Order: sequence, then structure tokens, then C-alpha cells
Amino acid sequence: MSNAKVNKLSDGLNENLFEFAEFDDKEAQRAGYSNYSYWRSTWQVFIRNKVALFLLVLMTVLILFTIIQPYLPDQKLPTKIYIDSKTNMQLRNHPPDSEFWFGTNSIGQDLWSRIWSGTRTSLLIGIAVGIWEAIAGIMIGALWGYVRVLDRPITEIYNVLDNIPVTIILILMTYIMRPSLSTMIIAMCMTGWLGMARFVRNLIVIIRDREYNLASKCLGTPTGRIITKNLLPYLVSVIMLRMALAIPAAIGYEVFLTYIGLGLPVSIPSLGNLINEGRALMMVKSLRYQLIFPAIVLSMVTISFYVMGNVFADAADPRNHV
Amino acid sequence: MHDGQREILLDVRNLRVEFGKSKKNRFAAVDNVSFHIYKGETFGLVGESGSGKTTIGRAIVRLNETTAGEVIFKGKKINGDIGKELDKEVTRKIQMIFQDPMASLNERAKVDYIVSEGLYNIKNYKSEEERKAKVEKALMDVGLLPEFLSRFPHEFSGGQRQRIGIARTLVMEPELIIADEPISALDVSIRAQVLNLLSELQKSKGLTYLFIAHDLSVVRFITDRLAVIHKGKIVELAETEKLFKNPLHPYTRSLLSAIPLPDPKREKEKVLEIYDPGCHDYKDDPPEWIQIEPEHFVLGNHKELEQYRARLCQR
Amino acid sequence: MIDSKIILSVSDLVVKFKLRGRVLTAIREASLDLYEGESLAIVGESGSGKSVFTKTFMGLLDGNGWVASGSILYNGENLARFKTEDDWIKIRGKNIAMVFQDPMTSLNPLKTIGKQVQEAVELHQGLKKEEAKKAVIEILNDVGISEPERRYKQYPHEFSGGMRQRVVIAIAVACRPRILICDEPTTALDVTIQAQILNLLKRLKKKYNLTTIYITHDLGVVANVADRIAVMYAGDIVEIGNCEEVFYNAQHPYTWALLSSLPQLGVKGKPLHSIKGTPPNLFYDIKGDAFAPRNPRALKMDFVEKPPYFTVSPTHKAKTWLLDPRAPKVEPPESIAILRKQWRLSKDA
Amino acid sequence: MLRYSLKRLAQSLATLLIILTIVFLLMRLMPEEGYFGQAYEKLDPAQREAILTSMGLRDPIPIQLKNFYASLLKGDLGKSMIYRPKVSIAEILKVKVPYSLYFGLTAVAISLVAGISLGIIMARSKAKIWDKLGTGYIVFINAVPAAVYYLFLQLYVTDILKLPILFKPDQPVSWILPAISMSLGGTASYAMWMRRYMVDELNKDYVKLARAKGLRNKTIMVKHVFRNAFVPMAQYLPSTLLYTISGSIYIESLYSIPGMGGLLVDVIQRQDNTVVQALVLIYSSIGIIGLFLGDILMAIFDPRINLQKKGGAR
Amino acid sequence: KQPTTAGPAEVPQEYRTVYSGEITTLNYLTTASTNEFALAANFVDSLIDYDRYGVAQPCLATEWKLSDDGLVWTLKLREGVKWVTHEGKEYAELTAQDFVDAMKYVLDSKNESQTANIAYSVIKNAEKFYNAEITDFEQVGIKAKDKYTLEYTLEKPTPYFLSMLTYVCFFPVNGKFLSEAGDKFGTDNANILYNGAYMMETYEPQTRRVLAANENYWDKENIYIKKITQTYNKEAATLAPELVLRGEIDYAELPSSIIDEWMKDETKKDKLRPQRTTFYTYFYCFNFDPKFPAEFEPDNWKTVVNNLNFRKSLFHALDRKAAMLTSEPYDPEKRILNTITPKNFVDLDGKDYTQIGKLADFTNTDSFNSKLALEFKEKVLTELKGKAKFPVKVLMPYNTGMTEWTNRAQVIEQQMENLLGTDYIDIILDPKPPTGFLKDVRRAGNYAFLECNWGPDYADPETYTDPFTPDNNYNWPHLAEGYKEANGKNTYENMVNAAKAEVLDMAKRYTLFAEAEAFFIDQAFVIPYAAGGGGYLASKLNPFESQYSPFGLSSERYKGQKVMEKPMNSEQYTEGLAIWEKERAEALKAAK
Ligand SMILES: Nc1ncnc2c1ncn2[C@@H]1O[C@H](COP(=O)(O)OP(=O)(O)OP(=O)(O)O)[C@@H](O)[C@H]1O
Ligand SMILES: Nc1ncnc2c1ncn2[C@@H]1O[C@H](COP(=O)(O)OP(=O)(O)OP(=O)(O)O)[C@@H](O)[C@H]1O
Ligand SMILES: [Mg+2]
Ligand SMILES: [Mg+2]
Repeated sequence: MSNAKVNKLSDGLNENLFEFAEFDDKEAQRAGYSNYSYWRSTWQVFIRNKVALFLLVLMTVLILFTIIQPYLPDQKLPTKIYIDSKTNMQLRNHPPDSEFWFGTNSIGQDLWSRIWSGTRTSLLIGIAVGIWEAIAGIMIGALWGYVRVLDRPITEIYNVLDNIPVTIILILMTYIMRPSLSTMIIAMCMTGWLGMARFVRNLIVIIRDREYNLASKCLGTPTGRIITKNLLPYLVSVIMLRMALAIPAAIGYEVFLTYIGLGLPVSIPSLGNLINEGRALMMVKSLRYQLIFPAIVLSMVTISFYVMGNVFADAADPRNHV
Repeated sequence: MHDGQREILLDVRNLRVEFGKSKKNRFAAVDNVSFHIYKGETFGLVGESGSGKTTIGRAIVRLNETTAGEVIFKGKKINGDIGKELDKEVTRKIQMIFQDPMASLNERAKVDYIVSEGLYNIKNYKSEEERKAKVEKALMDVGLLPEFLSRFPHEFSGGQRQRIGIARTLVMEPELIIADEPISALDVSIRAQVLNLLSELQKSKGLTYLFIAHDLSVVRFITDRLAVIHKGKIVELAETEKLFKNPLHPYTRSLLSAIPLPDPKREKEKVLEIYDPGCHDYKDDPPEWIQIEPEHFVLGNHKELEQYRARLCQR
Repeated sequence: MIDSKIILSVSDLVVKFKLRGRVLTAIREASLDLYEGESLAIVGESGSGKSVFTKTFMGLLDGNGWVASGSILYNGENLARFKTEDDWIKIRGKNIAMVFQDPMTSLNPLKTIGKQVQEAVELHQGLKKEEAKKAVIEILNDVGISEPERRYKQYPHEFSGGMRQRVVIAIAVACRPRILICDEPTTALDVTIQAQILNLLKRLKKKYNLTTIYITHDLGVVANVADRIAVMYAGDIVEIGNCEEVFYNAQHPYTWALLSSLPQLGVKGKPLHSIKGTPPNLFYDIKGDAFAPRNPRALKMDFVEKPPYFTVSPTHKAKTWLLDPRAPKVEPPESIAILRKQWRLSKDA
Repeated sequence: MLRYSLKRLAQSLATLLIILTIVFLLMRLMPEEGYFGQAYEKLDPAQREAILTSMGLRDPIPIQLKNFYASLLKGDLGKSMIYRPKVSIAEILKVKVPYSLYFGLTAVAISLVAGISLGIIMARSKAKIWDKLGTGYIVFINAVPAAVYYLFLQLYVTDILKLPILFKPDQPVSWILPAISMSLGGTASYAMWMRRYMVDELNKDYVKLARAKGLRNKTIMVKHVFRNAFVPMAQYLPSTLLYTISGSIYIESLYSIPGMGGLLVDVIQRQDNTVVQALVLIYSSIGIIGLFLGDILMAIFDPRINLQKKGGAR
Repeated sequence: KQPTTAGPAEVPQEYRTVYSGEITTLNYLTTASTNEFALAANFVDSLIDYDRYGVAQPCLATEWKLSDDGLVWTLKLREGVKWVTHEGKEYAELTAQDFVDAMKYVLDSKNESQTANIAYSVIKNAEKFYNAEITDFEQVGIKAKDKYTLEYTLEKPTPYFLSMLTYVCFFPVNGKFLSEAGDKFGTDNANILYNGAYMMETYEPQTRRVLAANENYWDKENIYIKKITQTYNKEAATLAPELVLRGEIDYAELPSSIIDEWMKDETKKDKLRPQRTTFYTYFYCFNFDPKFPAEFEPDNWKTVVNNLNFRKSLFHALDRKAAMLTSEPYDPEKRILNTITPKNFVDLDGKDYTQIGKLADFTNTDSFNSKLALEFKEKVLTELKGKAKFPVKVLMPYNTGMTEWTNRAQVIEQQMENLLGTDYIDIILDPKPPTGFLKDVRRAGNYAFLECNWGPDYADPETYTDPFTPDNNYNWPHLAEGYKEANGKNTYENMVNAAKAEVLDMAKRYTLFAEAEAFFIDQAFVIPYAAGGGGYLASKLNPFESQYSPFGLSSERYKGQKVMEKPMNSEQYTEGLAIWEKERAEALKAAK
């Protein structure tokens, strides 16, 4: 580009533009920054994902619904057995209709309310176990990974505990404590943290020798604070992802426990129980609804948590905030 | 400057640091290193990558265990097992600035926490306000705005991050700062900011630096005395200008010859001196650490020392 | 230099990236002519777009980036229009090769050094097995790796940083390219090794008659290797000229600032010159001169309109309104004067 | 290497001992009634005592423990007490293990091939249709309980293809469906991890260099990325392969495959202590050996890994 | 004479089933599991056997006689019966010594025989030998008089001894083979010998077993099914119906959950038929020795349970049909029992035991009567006013491992509470795991109201009184207040003892037992509920061709049965049953 051309280009411009502008040192420093809040940005990144947002709304509605469902008008009790007015006997295997939205089961209990009550139970289990796994798993995992002297002993303990068949513990537990919601939760908690601890440990080993941790050490920061302030925040995303999976995993595990006969008593509806009951009816066309409804709810919960966990894991990483 | 009465802040004697657990893998990253740092000066440590610079720095702040030798700070031995009280004091008095501003800040903490971290540890504030005030002051000291406190490190440029790193050491009110290549990860324009800051702080707070680097033009600008380290051994130590004028050890000379010059004409004519460690014949005549002229030490055996002296005389 | 043929011509290149739903512009209408046989250095601070700029020549932009407009003419073809892998395969290696910054990660840790060089040899020199191996050993020897036969079988982790960088260079050279792009080839290395590598590159350039582009922010390195220098700021080349021209007669305030920051200029006890502030956020539209907010000598005009190139000499041009005839006369900062004095002195010596 | 292996094995032996002892003690906490099954009601107390005594359950615990270890030392897993009384455990396992191994290995092979291919395809077309389909599959497998989709497949696929529902050793077609069903979960998880590692690996600098060299994407995938991405999975491969002998509880129950699946649960529920202990011994050993082999395999794949080196300072 | 349900001769006589309960052993001398009995019955014959009407028939013994004091039984053995190996090779001839050897094995406590108690409850000195109080087997009451003569000496006269001989602990074994096999005896099909209708050709645990007809069988004309294939499947309950529909197997029990579907579908409906009930009896126990935690108010329970009217109010309030719907939705009445001893168990000259004397009143009326229940409730409320707390907490545990039980518990809770009102009773369902269920619940007295069951040990009404003796641990009726008699014992106990003492006059003995049972029910110590079995199945076997016996192994035998072309349907079954009942009555009369 020639000078002449340039002149022409800027001819129309005001001459006094060619004066020095004021220079502000502080302004120069500020250039290019916006105000920023971590959680707000996390949230923004999260809700930018439409699917995740939809699922979040779905789950919120679902959870809210399971809570308020019993208080809605015209709701039936999940354990109440309905009687057929014609035969004066239980209203067995009544297909879905306007009265029983999801039909009734083999002893005449309303599946609609059973499914919600079951979802409530299962979510409660899932969330309780998930939270516990997070707490115990993270605490132990963090110590295991960060404190070098604890590495060997905890590794050995882990090896031992991990190899003791869970079934033995579960059987002993139900034997000692009677099957109930709390037994189930305790039983799952007793072993559930192992995987989490190991997971956290592996992550911590990766980041424990990063320079910023050495820096903290130089500043004399105690181990506890290094763990909570330097290490765990980096793991929030992955831990959230695992937590999110822990909930469906707990539900899935409940199905398995029910399958091998160590589940909740059938009188307490749970997704595990409902599915296990429904399983036997897979080939029975007219009764298949008894399997399909709980399976759909379970899949919905699992998929939602899985997807949300993934999206949240991305969103929790400040590097992904713009 | 040549005053022998100057207060020695840190004295490193015959330091040896080994790595590797089993006998087979064991090797000394730092081998029989001695030097001392006067109060208020900037002491430089240069050498190629992997020569043990960082290891020495870390040994001083006790991140690395020492195998042998002593590190004496203000007359007290601070390596090996030391008491809680001393540990606390030393932690506070000796601070470190890290090489990589991208890696040495906790990305998940706000600047506020990063800078206050040391304060929380030593609890030398009485109220929350006082802590805030101290933190803000430290930030101002390094030329950052107090409003940055609520931000996260990834929002800052390399130079700003490095300044945050410096601010966090400043709140500890240290006497000795070990700056481990504080500028090698920064580009030219930012490099200057950080160097300025360091000198400024030295002046205003009377800090002492152990400045580790491999960029010799920077080292020349900032250090008062300089040690050249090669494969875990210090080969030469002198006042910076003296060393640049009269480099004796072949390694030092090769290092100096390699300095890139921002001058196309000269740079293109530059001749490299290549150092071949095989040039020493230490078999029958092991090298010694000798003061060859005042405040100028060099490692060499008798034959080499002879040569060095001859060279000095030539000048 | 200007007489030789233009081998690559970039005009008004715009490169954008999509990041989390937002678009950032990394290269803003940058233009450049590369002459056959020259060695061009691109300098600029971190994030100014040096790497992105050169990566577009090889179609190596990250998946989220694209050339939004502009052209890159090479051999009569517009590389900016290339879409498919088949297009690029013709260019990569054979015509343009690249040496990356970080020798620690540029090599596949699980393959032997020899195999990795051999891949390039087999692909571009059409040699087979034994012959190829011989060629590899020769190239390794060329880049100064002692005992190449033994080294052939080793893995990257058994090599020091300097040696790994040599291997990366060997791979690039083994492609027998016409243009060699070295993206910060020595930043990770210490001075002595750096000097050796630079010498090596110069030697290879001569031997294989390469056109080279160096990317760096180390002016010392630039002074060593470059015939021409392009100064980049915020995605645009703000000044370009022969090595001496840019060093000794810089025109752009940013170039001044760069030069002023050299520690060589420092006087013990006095602060070095430094550039205040941070580079602009590329997510926003930049109005006027991108450097203006950090420029103590900024004109009001700088905030209004992007300056065009002003020609200083046939080989030297700069994008700053200061060169506009209407602008007040501005002397370069004092430090530049000192620098010039230093240079004159050294010339005399 | 040898020394390292020996040292590690010695450590593992100690771990094994602890595991066995704990399991041994836990089994003694089970109710005595469990040893008789339904028969308990009809037995009189003297008879129960006699039976328990002859099972060795009336000895003091330390003696029982001692006897247990003594026979272990002789390389004798002992005899089943309840599951198949008086039949040696080795004999029971001898019949069952091959089935589980066969199906397990086939399933692992299928899921490796299918999962890894899927993972690669997904990584290559990141965020495009294949990736979405694959993710859909992975999510589906994780969301629907295995107990449900296994049964579903069994009943419907056999109905549509006119295959026998049950497994018959002499009818090769009946082998297919169980093996495929069994591989579905593995396929999903291999695909998931393969995709993850491939994507990570694709972002590495050496891929850029390879591309700059002029290699085609396909070549890079095959010659560089795949192998590197496989390394982190390699560590689990030996355990996965070894664990196939434990069988699949659902699949084997559904298809009448006489494998090991559910055997552990079964014998625990029936309190066949000796079999429980033998299985725990086997499975724990497998776990420990698998881990060890995994490390070695990793070291073989990745020349950077030096097993003997331990982390450095502080 | 027979219903002509058996298919034409060209139907291949191979019978295929799936099963989910694997056997653990083939050692018939030690096992007490029904699964294993089912096999043993086909491998080894017993001394006597029952025909399809339940009339005792000669089998390995051709004739027998009892000494006048009722203590010594002498049996003459059939000659020429062969022991064969699983490959059908002849091994030895059956002799009287084989029974002695078997008994010696059973009575050796080291062999852990779970049926030894049955044997030593009758045979002289057997218990002492078992407990090692005597070591000389000569003193035990079993002798091989000669090769074909066997003699049992009993501890005391036992009228039902003959029926016990069909039980496994009285089966023979070849002594030589036994001692050679040692510990291995019964561990697989090669380690036992066969003298019954079938041999086990293939034995692959958890896979399949194949039974082949024994060519050397003494009565081989009566074996029609030539081959029986049983395939293991853990999910048999879920899969078997589908397998039958696809023609892969010939027998499936249909879980109640899918019967609706089958009943609605014409082709499926044609394949299903009801199943006979068994002699297992189910009843609801009131616990007279409550030992449950204080939160469930055991003292209050003790007060009310000792009130007859309270028990009766519950007795009449339990709608057993509603409860039965949980397992038998289509024909709940079929399984409901009004007595503890089930129908068709024993008879007195063709008259069924349940129709004897007062027991008949109960047999023929349904205990459920809401009007009566409410009347009794009112009585209780006035009688116990201030003495007991209402609503009464009724702790009702159930086994969580059993779905139907669980469902039933829920049904009963709601049904009884609805009827009697929650101001009167509060039934508390208490889920308990299968592991250690009985130990923790019933034997521990950790319940107020519990579903219990009992199966017969021999063909005599006495067997159904066993659970309620003071040394048993069902519901401790001897602790019930208000029944003490002069001898310090409870009325019921005295009645039972009187019946037991009558060993020679069967008519009198049965009447006494029937009276005791009637009293027991009348005083509502328990609420009779149901017989076991029942349900529906799809099967190609004709149940009326099968041997019939309330006790022992006879009914498990395949001998005499044929595979039909297609499964029997309900009409055929009902028809067949009517004929069979008629013929049975005749046969029983004729047998006297
Ligand atoms: N934790 C450790 N374990 C084992 N070896 C180590 C450890 N830290 C450092 N080393 C080794 O000690 C030697 C000296 O390392 P050091 O980091 O001190 O070098 P440096 O001079 O700081 O190099 P650079 O300029 O690259 O930072 C090197 O060979 C290094 O590999
Ligand atoms: N894949 C990408 N996605 C988004 N932004 C990118 C991507 N690659 C580069 N950029 C942005 O483009 C700009 C230019 O980057 P580039 O790597 O070219 O800088 P550079 O001049 O090479 O810096 P350095 O000296 O640090 O290598 C930077 O702001 C960077 O953040
Ligand atoms: Mg270092
Ligand atoms: Mg699944």
C-alpha cells in the first residue's frame, strides 16, 4: 500500500485526531478484562448446554414431584391394596386406565404411586450413598494420594478390603440388621467409598507434585489445607462426574442386590424392586407395563445424571469459562 | 564491596543432594557445593538445564532433603531435622519464586487466597481487616490493583501472574528470596516488568535474592555475584562483572560465548566456544576450589589453575 | 533479497476460533510475502498469533479454528481454500515442514527415534527399509547426534531436551521441504544448546537451500538467524523489514517497546523499560490500533482507525499512524537512542 | 525386574493371607442354621451337633484356621461341604472354569474389537453423528439394568432368529447370543475410554508433528494415536482377562451356562465355607496377579515406565 | 379304566424339563432335600411302594409281617433284583445285608446323615448308637436274617412304621461299593449304584442330567419314559413357560403373575392345568411366648393372646381367600385348608381323616366370618378394658426372600385391619432376611403372629402334632393360660399324649388325634391356612398315572408315567381328578 493511498484513505478524518491521546497506566493494565465470578460462569457454561439444562429442569421437576406427589389430590397410597368392587377381591394386574394411571400390580397396589414412592426411595439411596462416597472416598483418597507415608498402608488396606466379597458383608449386614432402607444404605456405604477413594487417589497423585503445591509447601501451608484448597478444587469436575454416576450406580446396584435376594423388602417400593418384579413379566404382553414404567424412570434418572455430570464437569473447569 | 565484614545471610557448605532410592539409581544432583550470600545482595546461579540449580534452591527451602553438608541461615543450621520453632521462622524468612507462572499458581483459588495463604499459615495478623490490608499492600507493592483480589489466576497474563507469585512471598516478609528462573517462561516485554519489580523490592525492603537463571544477559543485569554450576558442581564464582570480564573456567567461557546478542551484525559474527567436559584431566590431579583472585573462585587442578592465572595476568 | 522470487504470499488473512460458543479473532488481516531462500523471523509477545499464523500454511489449525478470509498463495494455489486432507497432504512435509516449540512433547513417546524419522524419510524421499534407515542415520548425524546407530533404537525419553529438538529438526529436514517453519525452536533449551541448534539450523538451511520462518520472542535469536523480521501484535504484522532495518531503524511503537525491554539496555540499579498492560482480549472487536491502549505515544487517531502500512523503505513498512505525514514528529524513546549508540559503538569496535 | 517381581509377590502373599483370614472369620459369623438349608427344621439338636462337629465347625476358631492353612499349604483347596458335599473343590472348578473362560474371553474379545473400533470412530468424528450415536449406546447400556436388557435380548432375539433359548454345548449357534450379550457392557466401557484417551491423545503435540510430517490422518490414527491411547487401557487388560474366569452371573443364569458366574454368591449364601475361601483365594490372587501383570504390560508398551523407580522427594 | 389321556404310542417317550435348584449330592442316605429325593426315588427302590391311589404295594419286599407285640417286622425280599452301575452294567444282587449296611451308614454320625433322626426315632437302640452310647451295631434293631430276609426291631410299637420304609434312610446300599467309594459315595453319577427304574446317564451339575431307563429293572414293563433330560437354568421360573410354548421342554410351573396372560390366550389356556396340592400345611401361629422387643409391647400381647375371644376374633377375621390370591389367583379355594392335617393324607376305612368326628365341622366351614370376628372383638373390648392396651400391636414378620409371602403379609395386614379396625389391632409388618429367618424369628419367639408351615415325616396324624409339643418351638401352646390340668400339663398336650399312646387300635388312635386337632383349632391356638403346592403348570405328564403317597418318595417316581402328545388342559384334569377320586375311594376300601 502506497503512502498516497493511505493519505486518501484518511483524508476524511479529522486532523486533530493526530494528537496524543492521554495515557493511563492503570487503564493499560485493566485492558481486556471483564468482571468474573466463578460460580456464575460455571452456571452460565452449564446452562448454555441446552440438553443439560433440559435434563436439569426434568430432574428438578422429577425430584420435586416425587416429594410432593403424595400430597397431591387423588393420589393413592403406594402400599394400599385396592379391592375390585365386583369380585370383592384384590384388583390384580389392572391395566393402566384413568383411575390407575400406570395400572396395578399383582396384588392390586397402584403402580403410579409405587413408582413415585420407589423413585423417592431409590433417589434417597442414590443420593445418600453418593454423598457418603464423596465424603469418605474423597477424604481417604486425598490422604492416600497426598501423604506419602500413608500410601503403602492404605494401599494394603485397600487391597484387602477390595478383595473381600461384598456379598459376605451384605449377607452379614442384613442378617445382623434386618433389611431396611438404612441397612441398604449402610451396606452400600460400607463398600462404596473404596472405588471413589482409589479414583481420587489416582487423580491426586497426578497433581500432587505440581509446582503450585510446592509453592504452598514453601509457604508452610499445612497438609489439610493443601488438600482442601489446592488439590480438591481441581478434582471438583471429575468428582462431580463420578458423583453423578454414583447415583444411578447405586440404583443399578440395588437392582443387582434385589436380584441376588439381598435387596430391600418388597414392601418398600424402590426402582430396584419394581424392576425386579417387572422382569418376570417381560414375556407377558399385557403386563409388560409393570416393567416398562419403572425402567423408563430409571433410565431417565441415569441418563440425566450422566449427561448433567458430564456437562457440569466441563463447566466447573474455569479454563472453560470465557 | 570487598569488605569481608559484610553480613553473611546464607552459608551453604559442602552441600550434597542425592536422588534415587536404590543404590543403583543413586546419583548426586548437587555435589559438594559451597557458597555464601551476603545480606542485601543478589546472588546469581547459572548453568545449563539439569545442572542442579533448582535442586540447590529447593534444598535451601527444604523441599529437597540434603544428603550431606550444611545450610546455615543467619548462623543457624536449617537443613536436616530442625525444631518446630525454627522451622516456622525459616519458612517465613526464606521464600521462593517459581519458574513457571502458569504452573505455580493454584488455578482454582482466587488471588485473595493465593496471596493470603502464607498469612493464614503464620497468623501474623490480628483481624480480618489487617489481613486484607496486608494483602492489598502486597498487591500494590508488586504493582497490581487491589481489585484483582477476587479474580482467578487464569485471567492474568504471565507477567501479572508472576507478580502474584511474588506478592504471595512478600506477605511473609521474607529476608531471602530464592528466585528460580522467575523470568524464563516470560516473553521479553513482560520479563522487564518482573525484573524491575524484583530490583525495586530489593531496594525498598532490603531483600536478598538467590537468582537462578540461564539467561546470562538477565543475570548480568540483575546479579551482584554469580556462580556457574555444571553437573552439580560449582565451577566458578565471582562478582558478576568480574566474571563476565574474566571468565576462566572453560564451561563459563562457553556459556558466555553463547549469549545471544540482540544485534544482528555482532550476533551473526559471533563465535561459539564449545565446552567439552573431557578437556579436564582429573585422574591423577583432582580439582580444587580455589580463590584465584579476590572474590573470584574457580574449580580446577593445579595445571588448570596455572593456566587460569596466566590468563588473568594477560588481561 | 527482494529480487528473489516470492514463494509464499499471504494477504489479508483472518483466522478465527470458536471457543465455547464465542468467536475470537486470532489473526486480523495479516499480510506477508515470503521470498525464496530467505529466513524470516516473526517476533511478538506471547499470544500475538505467531503460531496460528504459520499453522495456517500447513492446514494445522486446531479443529475449532478456520480461515475466515484472505488468501495464502503457494505455487499458484490458494492454501486458504484447501479443505480436504488430500489437498494438504501435497503441502505438508514435502513443501512446508515445521519444527515445534516443545521438544519434550513433540515426539511420540512410544516409538523409537529412528522409526519416527524414518516415517518422514519413507514418505517423502521414497526410500525403503534398509536404504531409509541409512538415510535416517545420515540425517541424525547431520543434526549432530553422536552414535546415530545406537540412538536410532532409543526412545525419546532417553534423549535430553537438546537432542530431542535435534530429532524434531531431523524429522522436518528429512521431509526435504522448501519452506521450514521453526516455531520457537529453542525456547525450551538453555543458552549453549540454543546456540548450537541455531547454528545447526543455519547450516541445514544452506545445505538444503531452505526458506525458513523462525518464530520467537527472543530478539537475540532473531538477530542471529533472520534476514528479515516481521513484528506481530494482536494478530497483525505491525512492522516488517530487513533485519538491520527493524533493529536499527524501528518505526512502530510496539517494536520500540520490544527493543527497549532488552536487559542489555539495563543499567544496574535502574529499572528496565517495560510495556505496561496486557494484550487485548481477542474476543472483542478491536477498534483502531490494537497497541494504542498500551502506547504512551498513542494518537487519538489510534483509537479510531486501524493504521495502514506506511512504507519506510522498499523493504521496510510499518502500521502506525505516527508515520502519517499529519502526525506530530515523534522521536523514538530514549532507550532506542541508547541502543543505537551501543550498536554504533560495537560497530566501531 | 526379577527382584522387583519377587518382592511384589511376597507383599501380595501377605495381603492374600490377611484377606483369607478376614473372610474366614467373617464366614464364621454366619448363622449356623445356614449350614443345613431347609433341612434344619427336621433335624434334632443332637444330629445338628453331630453334623457341625464332623464338618469341623465345632473346633475352636484358631484350630480351624490352622487346619485351613495347613491344607492350603499342601496345595489342597479342600472339599466342598454344602454346595456339593465331599466333592473336591478343584474338581468342581475344573468343570466350570472352561465355560466361563470361553464365554468371558469371547466376550472380552468382542467387546475389545467392537468397543475400541467404536471408540476410535467416535473420537474421529467428535461431536458428529457417530459420536452421538455411540454416546447414546453407552448411556443406554449404563442406564438400563443389565438384568433387564439381557433377558430382553434372550427372549426376543431367539424368537426372531429362531434360535434355542438355552445354551447347549453341542449346538454352536447357542453360543453366540450369550457371548454377544455379555460383551455389550464391555463394549460400552471400552468405547467410552477409548474415545476419551484418543481425544486426549489427539490433542498432543506429537500428533501435530506427525501431521506436519505429511502423514495421513488414518496413518496417524493407526501408527501413533491408537497405540498410545491403548496404553492406559492395557493396564487393565490382564485383570479383565483373568477375571473372565469368574463368569457372569446374569448371563450364565439366563442361558444355563454351567460356569462360575454367581458361584461365589451362591456358596456364600449357602455358607459353604471351604468353597467361599477357595474362591476368595482364587479371585484375590487373580486380582493381585492381574494388577502386577497390568503393570508389566504397561511397562512393555510404554518404554518410559520404570517399575522399580519410586517417586522422589518429600 | 384309566382316563384316556395318554397319547398315541408314537409320541417319543422322552421327557424334558428345566430346573433351578441344583442337587448337591446323590448320596440318598444323607440328604434331606426334596430335589435330591426326586432323583433318588428313581434310582433306588424302597422296600414297599405305593400305587397311584396310595395303597401300599410290594416292591423290594414281596411280603412282610409284624410280630404280635408290634415290635418286630420281618420282610421277605424280592429275589434277583440287581444293582447296576450308571452305565447299566450289573454289579451285584440286592440282599438283606444291603439294608443293614445302609442303616449302619446312616446311623454313623460322622456321615452327617440328615435323615438319621427318622430312623433312630423308631429303631431299637439306633439313637444310642448314633450318639455313640453304644458302639456295637449288633445291638441295633436291624438284622439280615438270611440273604432275602430282613428284620427290624422297633423301640416301641409304631403303627406307621411301614410308611416310613419309603423314606431314604431305609433305602439299601451295596456295602462293598459303599466302602470302596468311601467319601466319594454319591458325589456323582458313577459313585452310586442303581436298582430303580432309571440310571443317571449324564450328570453335569449346573448343566444337565440325563436319566435313562434301567434295562435290568425288575419291573421294566412299567417303564414307559425312556429318557429324561433335565436342564439346569437358574432363571427357570422366568423362562420355563416360554420354553414350553416353544416346545423346548415338556414341563413348566406357571408363576401366578403370568397366569392371567395364559388364561386369556386360547392356545395357551389349552396347555395349562391346575397342580395338585401337597401335604405341606400352612397355618398362622399365635405366639404364647412372645420375646420381641419392648417397642412392640410383648406384655400387652401376652395379655391379649391368652384371651380366647381375642384369638377367635382374629381367627374369624383372617380372610384366607384374599390372602391366597397372592399365590393362587384362579382357584384360591383349592389350597385353603381348614385343618392342620391336609385332606387325603390318611383315612380310616376310606373315610378321610379330616372328616372324623368334630374335625369335620371345621373342615366343612370357612373360618373367615366377619360378623363373628366383630362380635368377638366387642367381647374382647369389654373383657380386657383397662387390662390391655388397644390397638394391640401385632408383630408380624415375613421373609423378604419370598415375594408371595411378602405380598401376602401386606394383604393380610390391610384386610384384618380394615375388618377389625385400627383401633383394635395394629399389625406391624416386620421384614426379615432369609438368612437365619427361622432362628431369628420363630425359634426366638420374636413374633406375635406368624405364618408357619410343617411337612409330614410319616403317614400318621401324629406327625402334624409335632410342631406343637412343648419341646418344639413353633408357638408354645403349652404356655397358654387357662388350660392347666391336674397333671400340670395343658389340655391339648394331654389329648395328644392319649392319642399317641394308642398304638394298636387305629380307629381309636385316629379319632383321638382328630379330637385333639379339633380342640386345638377350636381354641384358636393357630389359624389353619393352606396346603402347599397347587398353582398351575403346563406338563405333558398325566398326574393320575403317577404313584401317590402323602409321605416318602413314591410320588416322585416316573415309573408308570407316559409323555403325552401335548400338555394336559384344565378340563382333562378336572375330569381325571373326579375319576381318580372315585377310584381311590374304592381302592382304599378294597385294600382293607
Ligand atoms: N525429584 C527428583 N528425583 C530424581 N531426580 C531429580 C529430581 N529432581 C531433580 N532431579 C534430577 O537432578 C538433576 C538436577 O535437576 P535440577 O532441577 O536441579 O536442574 P536445573 O539446573 O534446575 O535444570 P533446569 O534449568 O532445567 O531447571 C537433574 O538431572 C534432574 O533430573
Ligand atoms: N485452538 C484454539 N482455540 C482458541 N483460541 C486459540 C487456539 N489456538 C490459539 N488460540 C488463540 O489465538 C491467539 C494466538 O495464539 P498463538 O498460539 O498463535 O500465539 P503465539 O504468538 O504463538 O504465542 P506463544 O509465543 O505463546 O507461542 C491466542 O490468543 C490464543 O489464545
Ligand atoms: Mg530448574
Ligand atoms: Mg446397564
